[in-house]
Amino acid sequence: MSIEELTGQAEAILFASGEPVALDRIAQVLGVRTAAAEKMVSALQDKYNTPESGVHLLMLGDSAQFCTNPAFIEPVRAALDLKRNTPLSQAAMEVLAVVAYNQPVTKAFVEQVRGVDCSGVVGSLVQKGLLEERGRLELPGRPLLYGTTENFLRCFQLESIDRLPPPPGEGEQQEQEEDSDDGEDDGPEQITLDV
Amino acid sequence: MSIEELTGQAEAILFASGEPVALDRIAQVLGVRTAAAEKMVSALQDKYNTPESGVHLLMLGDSAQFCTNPAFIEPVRAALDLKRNTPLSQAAMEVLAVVAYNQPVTKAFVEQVRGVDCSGVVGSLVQKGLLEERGRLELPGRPLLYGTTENFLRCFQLESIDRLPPPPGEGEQQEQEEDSDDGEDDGPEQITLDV
Amino acid sequence: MEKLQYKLENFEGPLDLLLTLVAKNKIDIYDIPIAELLEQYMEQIDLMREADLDVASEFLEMAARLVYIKTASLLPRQEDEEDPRMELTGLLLEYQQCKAAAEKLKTLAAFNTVTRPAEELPADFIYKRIHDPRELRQALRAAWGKGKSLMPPKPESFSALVSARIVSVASQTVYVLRTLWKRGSIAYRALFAGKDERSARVAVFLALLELVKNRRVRVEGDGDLCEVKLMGREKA
Repeated sequence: MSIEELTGQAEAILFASGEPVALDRIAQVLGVRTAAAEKMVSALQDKYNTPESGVHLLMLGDSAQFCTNPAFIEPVRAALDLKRNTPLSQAAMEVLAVVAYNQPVTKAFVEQVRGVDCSGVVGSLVQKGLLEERGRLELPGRPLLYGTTENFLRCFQLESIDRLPPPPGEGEQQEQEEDSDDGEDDGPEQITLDV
Repeated sequence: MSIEELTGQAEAILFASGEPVALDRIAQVLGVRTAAAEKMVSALQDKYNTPESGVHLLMLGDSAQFCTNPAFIEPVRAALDLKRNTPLSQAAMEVLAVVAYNQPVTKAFVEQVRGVDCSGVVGSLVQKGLLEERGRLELPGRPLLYGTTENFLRCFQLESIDRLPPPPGEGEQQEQEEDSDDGEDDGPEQITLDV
Repeated sequence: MEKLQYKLENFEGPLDLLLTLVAKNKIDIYDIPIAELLEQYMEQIDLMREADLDVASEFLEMAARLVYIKTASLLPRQEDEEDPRMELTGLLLEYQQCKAAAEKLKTLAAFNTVTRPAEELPADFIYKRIHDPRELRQALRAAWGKGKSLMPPKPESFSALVSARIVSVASQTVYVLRTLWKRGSIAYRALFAGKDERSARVAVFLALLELVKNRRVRVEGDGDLCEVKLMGREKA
């Protein structure tokens, strides 16, 4: 099979799935090595990720996902009658931060750090697809472990969880105080983090 | 706004909506005439509708919709796990066996043998391509008759239905515990139910 | 110390309130004046109670904890014993980091992309696994005879107990057709002549319905004039 045809198949899989698809999975289905799948996805990224393209292809951890070009969010919202995403509450942000920097973690850990019950917030973050269950801790009571999702990476414009900014406390000195930009409406550019 | 950018916005809208989007709607959201939206969609069709593309843009009446290139449906199905290939349940296996050895039979016959309602199981075996309808019995209620399919023969590695292993009960005495050699094809005799 | 104008619900929890008090009073987090902090903390809690607000249990728990730390720090300590305030310091530092991390995340939050719902493709249900044909024989053996114990008893099995004969619909179908073949048509009531048992009458009636449904016979007229005719062989 030609590389063009294989790439077309990868494109079809990514498109039809809607969800992030692991490169491994694409490779397995197409009967190629993961490196080859990686190349195909990278070729697709070159094709899609232009400023005028309506569709972009994101890498989220080891998975790829099609989504709309961030520059065109307004017409898309208008056409689909989507409400602006209600910004996350302070509590939700704090829970996300604790999980993101320490995952996988139990709810008890999050509650210990924050000093308050977090069941409701954790539940709603799971429902929003920002957190997910990651098995259980082999301790009495076998508490559930939580981690961030690929959807979290997409919403926070991270290519992978390694790209989180360094945790506060470490490397605090390089960090400039200035930026109060809320990231929300500063347009299409993907924020690139230098880590 | 440039025509490229508008086209990108139309592309984003079409992509984000899983359903067909009316050209009118696109025109309205982008603030252009319907004719212009038509042109944009037509340009997108030129871009997408090639044999190697994983995604095609279809016109359905006055609406447009992205869909997977039908040529690539198989890898897409494989990737999305749309092949329902969970092994047969014990119940399904029993229904299949009763039909195989007594075909054509009515559902009522199978139910009489097994003593439980079989509608669900029979339906799912038909869907799996293991059983098929074989006309109706000329009795009041004209119940449907069922038999096994070609696909059934393939799944059970049988050259023909005559090659079914001899039913239990008959020739049980010659039969050693496990070595029921498949060569012994004493055939297709129907089991007669004494009820 | 300065009075705070905050409301309790503005705080994410007791740690948040404590951190605010620490910041407001420029307290050295590594050397917390526990008595002062406790006093201010309780003032806030009391304000809440005056306002008739439910004070979450976490706030009260923390109050108890502060009281304990205060008491413990009044007692003489061994040299290797830890300062009871250190645990509080640890909690506050950790929560401070959590808040800072949340601030960082906020700067990244975009929510400016939309994904696509998965395409609804018809599933391929065709079964493709390969089995040993002998599995069928085993399954048949398993299925066999299950029915005898589980199915409701057939009417025939009661025949010895029940005097009434069960008349099958099939037999009456034959009766109706045979009668009509001979005569072409018959008065509806005449069809039931000689059918004395209820079971027989019901069977004739059901047979008639079945035949009408299958367009083998037609029923015309009503009352005493009602007639049953064989279809496709009508007499004028």
